[in-house]
Amino acid sequence: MIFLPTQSLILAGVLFAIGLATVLVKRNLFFVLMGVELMLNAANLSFVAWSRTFTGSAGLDGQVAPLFSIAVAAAEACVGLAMLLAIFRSKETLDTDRFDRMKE
Amino acid sequence: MNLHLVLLAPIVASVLTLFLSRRDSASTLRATMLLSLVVAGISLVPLFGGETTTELRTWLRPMGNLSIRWGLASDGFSAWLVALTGILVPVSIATARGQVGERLREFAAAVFFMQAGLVGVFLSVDLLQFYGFFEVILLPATILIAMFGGRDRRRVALLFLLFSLAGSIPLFVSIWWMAAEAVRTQVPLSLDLESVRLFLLTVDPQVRFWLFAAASVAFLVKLPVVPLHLWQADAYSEGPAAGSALLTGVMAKVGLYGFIRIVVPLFPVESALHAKFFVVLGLVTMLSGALIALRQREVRRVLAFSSLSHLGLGLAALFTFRPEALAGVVVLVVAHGLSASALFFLAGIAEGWSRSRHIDDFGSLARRSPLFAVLFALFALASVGIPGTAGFVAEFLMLFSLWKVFGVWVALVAGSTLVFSAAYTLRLVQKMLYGTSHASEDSASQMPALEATVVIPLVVALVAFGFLPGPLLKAGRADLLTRLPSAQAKVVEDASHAAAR
Amino acid sequence: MIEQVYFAIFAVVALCCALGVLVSRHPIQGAMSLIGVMVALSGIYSLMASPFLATLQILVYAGAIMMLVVFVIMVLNSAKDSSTPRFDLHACVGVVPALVVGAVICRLVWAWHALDGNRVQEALAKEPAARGTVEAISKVLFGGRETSGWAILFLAVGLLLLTAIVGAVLLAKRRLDKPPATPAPSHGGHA
Amino acid sequence: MTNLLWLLPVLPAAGFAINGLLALAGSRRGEGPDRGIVGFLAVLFPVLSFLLTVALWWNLSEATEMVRGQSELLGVKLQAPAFAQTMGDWIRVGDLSISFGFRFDKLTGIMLLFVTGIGSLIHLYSIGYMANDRGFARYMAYLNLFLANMVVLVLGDGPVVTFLGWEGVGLCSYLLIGFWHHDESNGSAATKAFLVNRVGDLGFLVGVFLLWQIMGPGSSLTYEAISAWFRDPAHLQQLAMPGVATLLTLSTVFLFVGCTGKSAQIPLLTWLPDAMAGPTPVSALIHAATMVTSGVFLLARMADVFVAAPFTLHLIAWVGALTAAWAAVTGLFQHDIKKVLAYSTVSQLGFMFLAAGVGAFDAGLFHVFTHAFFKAVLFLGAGSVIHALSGEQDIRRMGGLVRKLPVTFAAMFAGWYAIVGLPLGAGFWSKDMILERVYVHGGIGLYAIALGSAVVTAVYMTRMMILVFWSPSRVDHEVAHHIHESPPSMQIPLWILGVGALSVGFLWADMIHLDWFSRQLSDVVGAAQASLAGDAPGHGPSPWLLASFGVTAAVVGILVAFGLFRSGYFRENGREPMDYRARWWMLAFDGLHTLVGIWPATVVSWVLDTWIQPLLMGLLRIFAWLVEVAGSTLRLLQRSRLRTNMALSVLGLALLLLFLARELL
Repeated sequence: MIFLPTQSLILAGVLFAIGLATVLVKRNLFFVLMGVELMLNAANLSFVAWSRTFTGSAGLDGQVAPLFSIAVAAAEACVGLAMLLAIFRSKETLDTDRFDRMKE
Repeated sequence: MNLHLVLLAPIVASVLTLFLSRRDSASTLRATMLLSLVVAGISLVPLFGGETTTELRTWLRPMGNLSIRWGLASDGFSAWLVALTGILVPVSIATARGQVGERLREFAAAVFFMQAGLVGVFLSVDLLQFYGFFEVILLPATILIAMFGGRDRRRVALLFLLFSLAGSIPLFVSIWWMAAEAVRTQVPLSLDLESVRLFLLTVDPQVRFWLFAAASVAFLVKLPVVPLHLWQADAYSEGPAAGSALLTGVMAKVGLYGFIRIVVPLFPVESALHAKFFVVLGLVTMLSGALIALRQREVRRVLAFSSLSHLGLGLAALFTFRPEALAGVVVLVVAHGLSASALFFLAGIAEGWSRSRHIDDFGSLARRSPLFAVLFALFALASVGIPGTAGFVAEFLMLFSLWKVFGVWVALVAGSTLVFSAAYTLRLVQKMLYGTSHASEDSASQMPALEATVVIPLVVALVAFGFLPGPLLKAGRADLLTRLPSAQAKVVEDASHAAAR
Repeated sequence: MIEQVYFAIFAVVALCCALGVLVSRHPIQGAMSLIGVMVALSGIYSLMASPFLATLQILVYAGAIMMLVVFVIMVLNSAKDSSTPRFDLHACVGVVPALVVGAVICRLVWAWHALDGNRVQEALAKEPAARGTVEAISKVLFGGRETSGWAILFLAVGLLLLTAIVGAVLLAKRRLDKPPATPAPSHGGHA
Repeated sequence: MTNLLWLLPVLPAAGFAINGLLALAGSRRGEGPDRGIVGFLAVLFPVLSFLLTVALWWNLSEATEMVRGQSELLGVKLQAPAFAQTMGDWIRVGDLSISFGFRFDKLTGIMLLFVTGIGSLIHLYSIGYMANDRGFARYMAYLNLFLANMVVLVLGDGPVVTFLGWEGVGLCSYLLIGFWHHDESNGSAATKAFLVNRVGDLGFLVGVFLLWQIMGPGSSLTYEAISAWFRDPAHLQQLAMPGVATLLTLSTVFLFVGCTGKSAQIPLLTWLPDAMAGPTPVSALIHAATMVTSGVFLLARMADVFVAAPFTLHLIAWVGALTAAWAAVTGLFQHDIKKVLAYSTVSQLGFMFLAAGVGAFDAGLFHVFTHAFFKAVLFLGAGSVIHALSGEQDIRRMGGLVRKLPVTFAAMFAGWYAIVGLPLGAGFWSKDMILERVYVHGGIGLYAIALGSAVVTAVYMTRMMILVFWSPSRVDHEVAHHIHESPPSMQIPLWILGVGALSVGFLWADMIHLDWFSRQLSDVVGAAQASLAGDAPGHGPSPWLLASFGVTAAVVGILVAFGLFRSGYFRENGREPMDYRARWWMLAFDGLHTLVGIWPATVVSWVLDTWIQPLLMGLLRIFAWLVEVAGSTLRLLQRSRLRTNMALSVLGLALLLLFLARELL
């Protein structure tokens, strides 16, 4: 019998892989950002899943960590979107394949 | 006096220089000269301190029993080199003013930075520390060439950088290997020279040979010797003359210093076994440098190959392991440091007058600027080794030791430098100072007072050491290998006997 | 047993929505799918005794962050991806590492499970893990135990958010002074 | 008094310093510094040096007389006294210990007397000769520097100190030959002189090393120690060992190579004729009277060493004889008045070496001494002629000057009289002394060559006198108007030296039992000569007979010269610069140098510079090209696509993960 944390961890792994694939495959910067969010979510899930494997209140740390992760994700989304806006303003596109110069 | 002050002074000077005004070049010159003179004064101090060391402190324990230390030490040889560097820097800055124009500030900062690196090299007692400073020198040296050089400066700077890096990476790898080996075998090892020496005694001879080869290559490139010299002439002639003077005057000496301080003490057996190879290498370098110099058409290329030739003789003499040879090499380092760099300084000034580097384009400088001619001729003669200048003492001692160990025919081959060096130097003198004038008479060619003032002490020093080489000889004789206990000296002695047989 | 069923439902929804993010063409579709993933994960959190986190997931993630994303997508409506193919040769290069990473993670998890899973499950049967209520989590965060490290981190995150806001304002405001300015390096960090 | 030795070189050196600074300071003005002051200082310091030498000589003679009296009283031979002064350590390291010291004994004294004496006169002469030159002060400074170095050479108490002066005089010679440096050929002549000298100097240095090896490590390198070592009977056995004997031969041969460089002997003699590019007083002082004789001085200084190496002595004798003959014959073909005198100098130097080679060091030195007078006067007279003719040096465009330049003629006549060896002139005594010794110790072959050379000497010297003074005038009309006798500052030295050329021979007129000169030297070289004379046959025919041969040779030479002139053989009207029939003969040694030295060096240099250097550079380029190719191949991976780059780095990360977790998987 496979218990819930293991299942969740495997789900987290798959989600992480899909998020990674999104980052690596998609050409639109929005999708890249969303891929990052997906990977963060997968990580949160694995935190929570691991927290379930500890007896007593020892596992609660694993539930605190996602709190911070979410907060940081919020900050990241905030700045990331602002940068995305700035990039779009200067380049008129969000296609990563067109970003072939580091400095322009 | 704390040696850290000696090391810190040029760094502080370098930083301070960057705060100087860019627009007011006169005040920049005054300030940098003042700074460099103060730094020079500080760097003379170790000469009078005898043998001084700071406490060895372990500052890093990266893993296991490995400890990396920090410590400065100065004995006669180091002190002379530090002093030489200190003396040449003001001259460099003074003569650079006509060559780098408004960027004197940046030039001076780079020169001070380089001085700091050189002082660090000469005072280090930890191998990794030494290596760090050794690499630090590359940065300002490359900047000097790439920023202030001639038309082809980028390529030459890259060439110089790549050659030097290619030379020093094996040294780094061998340091790394020693550290890794110490960690693997759980032998406590600190990387100061004495500990490394003891550690190397336990290393498998075959591996030790490769470590020896790697360390040698680093210094052979700096020196340089014949197949590895391709960067030299370009770097010396494309770089700013005032910078090239430092490259040949002090940086090239790091090569000899490295052999004396690192290679021979750490690998006495290998050094003795392969002494003949190095002697042949040195002599080949000496001869081919001299012969190539005979055909060069640019002033500073002649001077570059002349340096190659002189230092080649130094390398050959060093590998006789005679006390006379060590003393001779010390004198050579100082004498050549003074005379060769002064020639570069003067060549830079003359190039500024004629706006050309070609030796046929000067003509009759003796008539146009007698003071310049006298100074140039004096330094040329000093580099030829006329008795009464320090160069003679060096050549005498080196020839003597080569003769003593390898016999009269090798001494004759080595002595041919007497003739060849005179040949190319006099050719240079004749082409530059004598003959009919090609340039217009009225072109600016008065030796400026500041430049003359800073160069003259170098002549005085050369003549003084020619008659009273005692202090230099003492540096070569007594405490050159003090960081090696007496047993070490004995090993070298035995090895030299073995090599002689 | 009922847990397993719920889990299966949530997992399938999460996976489908995640794949939806991957294959969708318009960012708005992707954003919607992502919200789906988050909601499904929120369900899984509550299955795993973390009601506080589940709530937060809905409120902050699905509510606030994704709202922001959707808002920006709306602003830049022209940023449609439709002109480009869904997958091309270079996309394949991207899929491979993702597959490898996913496989490695799953394999590691499985290895752990094979090694330790049963023992942990038995231990949990005797003494179950604590429930992540608001009260319990607050105790961990701000409680008197040796957990005070979290409190400092909490403050730091506050600072981070502030910085991020300032940075975002700075980045967005550029247009007012210099129209085609390059993006300045961000002050805030990535998560 | 004895601790004033250091003043001897320092005085002229001070003159150099002051005049040099004056020259530099005045160089901005066209005229240069005041000639009066410069000239006064330039002469003052050598004269002071000369006076000091005289005083020292006086003291030394007194001391010697005292010691001699004592040794007669005690019946034992006491060491001859010498003044020595050690300034301190110079090079002291390892086995080497070389101190910086001076030593003043009879040999040094005689050398110094004429070096500073004739030197002072030539300084004085130069004031007039160089009066109109722009570089007057510079010239005087160089001349003073030369004198200082020459004094160091002579005064040094060991080979290494001597070497200091040895190279120093070479340097001054270089500077003065190239004095008029706007003409590039002068510069080339100077460079040639310096380089040829340096070849010799290398020999000198190696010879000293080998000598030191023979004497054993730790021995001090002073002449006193060297002489003592070689005189010590205890070392005779050691010297007889084959290895040591070879070493000694090698050492002395190398030392002799040093002498050939400085004294222009075969094969290193080509530079001296070229050195005539310098101002004429320089030729008189450096290239006739003093510097070029330092080789002979060195042989005498190390006489004890050389007599232990019979092979080297033979070599020296033959080299000297052949040089004397070759240069004398070459002198016949010269048209430049200074070149005639230059080859004459080489020839006379050959005589000196011949003397030294047969073990007659004192006779050789005596010839050095007399030669200094008569050759100096000849050169100064030639300078006076050149001065009068506004720079003309070609004897084909002279003639008939005997009336116009009576003083110069008188002086040069004295010099000519002395050099051809007519009775009672200085050369008569010294050359006959050499011929006699050669006959006794050297054998008939050397004697024949020497006698032949003496005949040829008389021929070319008489030829020169005829063409310059006695023949009808061929001077250009333009020039003829300006002919004038020299100023007093030039005439005084001519008078003094002319008288000297006729009279100094009486210092050692063996036949009339005047032997002051040989008595002075017996303390220094007497022992060496005595040891050598032991294995030579005793006395030959009477000296009167041999002297009559010498005089006959001179008379024959003079008559032949007049006869040839009558028959028009001298081609005094010819215009070709050099007699083409003699060209190969004259250029033989230049060709040898080219073949042995210059040509190989040039070829190797060419190969290195145009082939090896580019080859190495090419190898580097190939390597760089390989790196470039590899780099641009790899760069394809990095190109442009953000996601590909990211994918690759993540892949790397994944592989790292795989590697780290390999045990778990």
